[in-house]
Amino acid sequence: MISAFIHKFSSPKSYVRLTEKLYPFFIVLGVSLLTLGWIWGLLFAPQDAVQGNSYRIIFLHVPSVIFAELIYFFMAICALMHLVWRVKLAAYLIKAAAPIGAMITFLGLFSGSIWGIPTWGTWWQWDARITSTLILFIMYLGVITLHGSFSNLIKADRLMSILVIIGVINIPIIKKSVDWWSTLHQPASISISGGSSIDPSMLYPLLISIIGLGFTLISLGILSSRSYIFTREKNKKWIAEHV
Amino acid sequence: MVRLIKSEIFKLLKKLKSWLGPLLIMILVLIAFPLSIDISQFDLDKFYFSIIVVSILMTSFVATEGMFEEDFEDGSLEQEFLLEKDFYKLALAKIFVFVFLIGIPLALIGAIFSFANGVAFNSFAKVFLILSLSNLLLFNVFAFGNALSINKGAMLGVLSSLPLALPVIILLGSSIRTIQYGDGFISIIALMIGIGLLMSALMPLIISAALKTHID
Amino acid sequence: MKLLSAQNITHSINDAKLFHNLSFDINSAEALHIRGGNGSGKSTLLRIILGITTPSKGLVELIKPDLKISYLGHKNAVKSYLTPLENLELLFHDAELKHAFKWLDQFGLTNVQDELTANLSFGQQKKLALIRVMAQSSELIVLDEPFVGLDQATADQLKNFLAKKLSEGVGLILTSHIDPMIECIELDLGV
Amino acid sequence: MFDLAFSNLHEILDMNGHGIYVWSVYALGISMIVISFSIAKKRIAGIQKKIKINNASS
Repeated sequence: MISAFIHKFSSPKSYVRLTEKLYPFFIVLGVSLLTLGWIWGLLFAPQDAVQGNSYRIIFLHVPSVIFAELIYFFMAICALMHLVWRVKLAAYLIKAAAPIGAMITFLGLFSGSIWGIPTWGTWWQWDARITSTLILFIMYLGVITLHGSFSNLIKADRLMSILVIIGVINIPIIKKSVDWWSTLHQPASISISGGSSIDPSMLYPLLISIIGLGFTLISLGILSSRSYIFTREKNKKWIAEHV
Repeated sequence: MVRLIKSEIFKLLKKLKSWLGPLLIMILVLIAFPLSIDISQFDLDKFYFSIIVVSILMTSFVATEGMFEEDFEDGSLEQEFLLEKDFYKLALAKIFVFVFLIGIPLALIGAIFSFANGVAFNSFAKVFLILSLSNLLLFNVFAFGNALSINKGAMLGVLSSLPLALPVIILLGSSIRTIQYGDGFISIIALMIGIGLLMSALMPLIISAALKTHID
Repeated sequence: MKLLSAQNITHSINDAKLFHNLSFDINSAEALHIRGGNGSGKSTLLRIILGITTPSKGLVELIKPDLKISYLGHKNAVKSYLTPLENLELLFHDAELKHAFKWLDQFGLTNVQDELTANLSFGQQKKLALIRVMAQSSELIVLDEPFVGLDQATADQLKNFLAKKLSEGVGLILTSHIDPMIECIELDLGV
Repeated sequence: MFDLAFSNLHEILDMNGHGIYVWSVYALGISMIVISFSIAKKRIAGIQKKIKINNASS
């Protein structure tokens, strides 16, 4: 029953049709919100009392780090669908999402480490959050490499799903252990994303940037999943209406 | 199960390279390290442990590198599948044998060297126990990495299993600190045993699924 | 007695379709000869029958779930760093081991039984691998190109063995591009 | 809340000396996103062309 339901709504065909309709809205929404959030954050939001202007990296850094993790969770849900119900589309989505996830994780790491130069005086700090983001980045690379190493794509899909699921179980373990390790090692460093309360004049642009980046990444995901679906299903008849 | 354990022991002992190689690498690293630094300037006891930890990580990766590859390449996995219908027992037996024949000797070497570098005599058993347990965890993790990447090279193995190995290394590091500074040893050992049992039971399931996909 | 039945097997790897809607039964005391050109999917079909490979569509049903199958594919499943003797000791025990030693003798491998298998010739390794099938007692024998690399005498021995097993009621499935000279049901996969 | 935090273009670029960090991060971020969009679009166009040729020939 469940399986029949899932398969009906998860055929690559209906996915491509649906996303073709949604894409224009998402991309317009994403780009305009992101532009709004970043211009607001970069030019209008007040200067931070402690960190000065360098804090403005937050409007890129925090959304990136959030989606770095969200994309992995999304991949894990897809992996489960692929392994349990054999949903082909789910594997295609993982394959399309992994490079995007890697990119955004890299962006999170890069922006964090640039931010560290004026704030900590060093571009790399063995801080708990940075370390676990670095490991997340390695996990994305692992997923991408794994899928690329197999010529039989059915095998590649399944092994990739196994790795993604193991990885998502590992994420909280990594966080916990790295937290534990860093509290043993160093005095608490300056928390990079500000104190406990954040002023509305900084919070609103931040929220807008987060939503904007979200829609932008969904649009990107729609595009790259479409190109991958076309590659995998190029011999199917329904493709003809999309070329 | 007994059949599998027996034949795995037999095969591993016949492959001297895979069996003794990791042990020799471990010894080599532990000897080479003090020679490569200026001992008069550094207080070796303070960080010799971390060298042991890193060598344990490296050698256990090297030791498990060919774990399933040989059986995959020569067709033994298919024969095993026809007998058992899955690879749970095979994975369990292999990890068990590898831990006993390579993991525990590695732990012993590590403990002996730490003893020679300023650890009190009465902590010898503690160090040995901790290193053995962490090897149990590491061998499970790397067996998984090897089962995923089988004949696709070490890079894929590292990328897929390193994120799993790092928490183990952190755990190992902090448990060694409990020996150095006294308290919390029992609780950390209990934690490691718990994780070890859980992993030893679950990892073979995942490995079995990965191997099944490989021969498909 | 029916051993297994394959229903509407379709299989493709990536975009290449190997075969479409194959259905057949395998009975005891019957031999099935799968023919076809290179790349027609003979070996894959064998692996589907064995349950190793899952077909894209269709179903292979074992009538008896714990059917004892012996199989030799194009991988020999012998350990090259062990001697033939050690290889057999790893596989067999007691009565089966004695049986295996008998075949070692019949195949003329006793004079190399203590050398490393890696140093044996291709044909000798193949013979050693065949002993796995011959010493096992099973209800279904599945062989992938068993005659490749065998000299005439060994091929005859193998044929006699298979004929004897067939008369004892064992089922047989084999792929071969040369005529196996056994009474077979033919299944042609085409080019 | 909606007042410009800077009074002239130079201040915007300089950001009290932090401009180099802030702007380089945003430059990399924007270019990475734009490049990945263009790669995805190119790929789609490429595969669509291939499918067309395939369909025409068959």
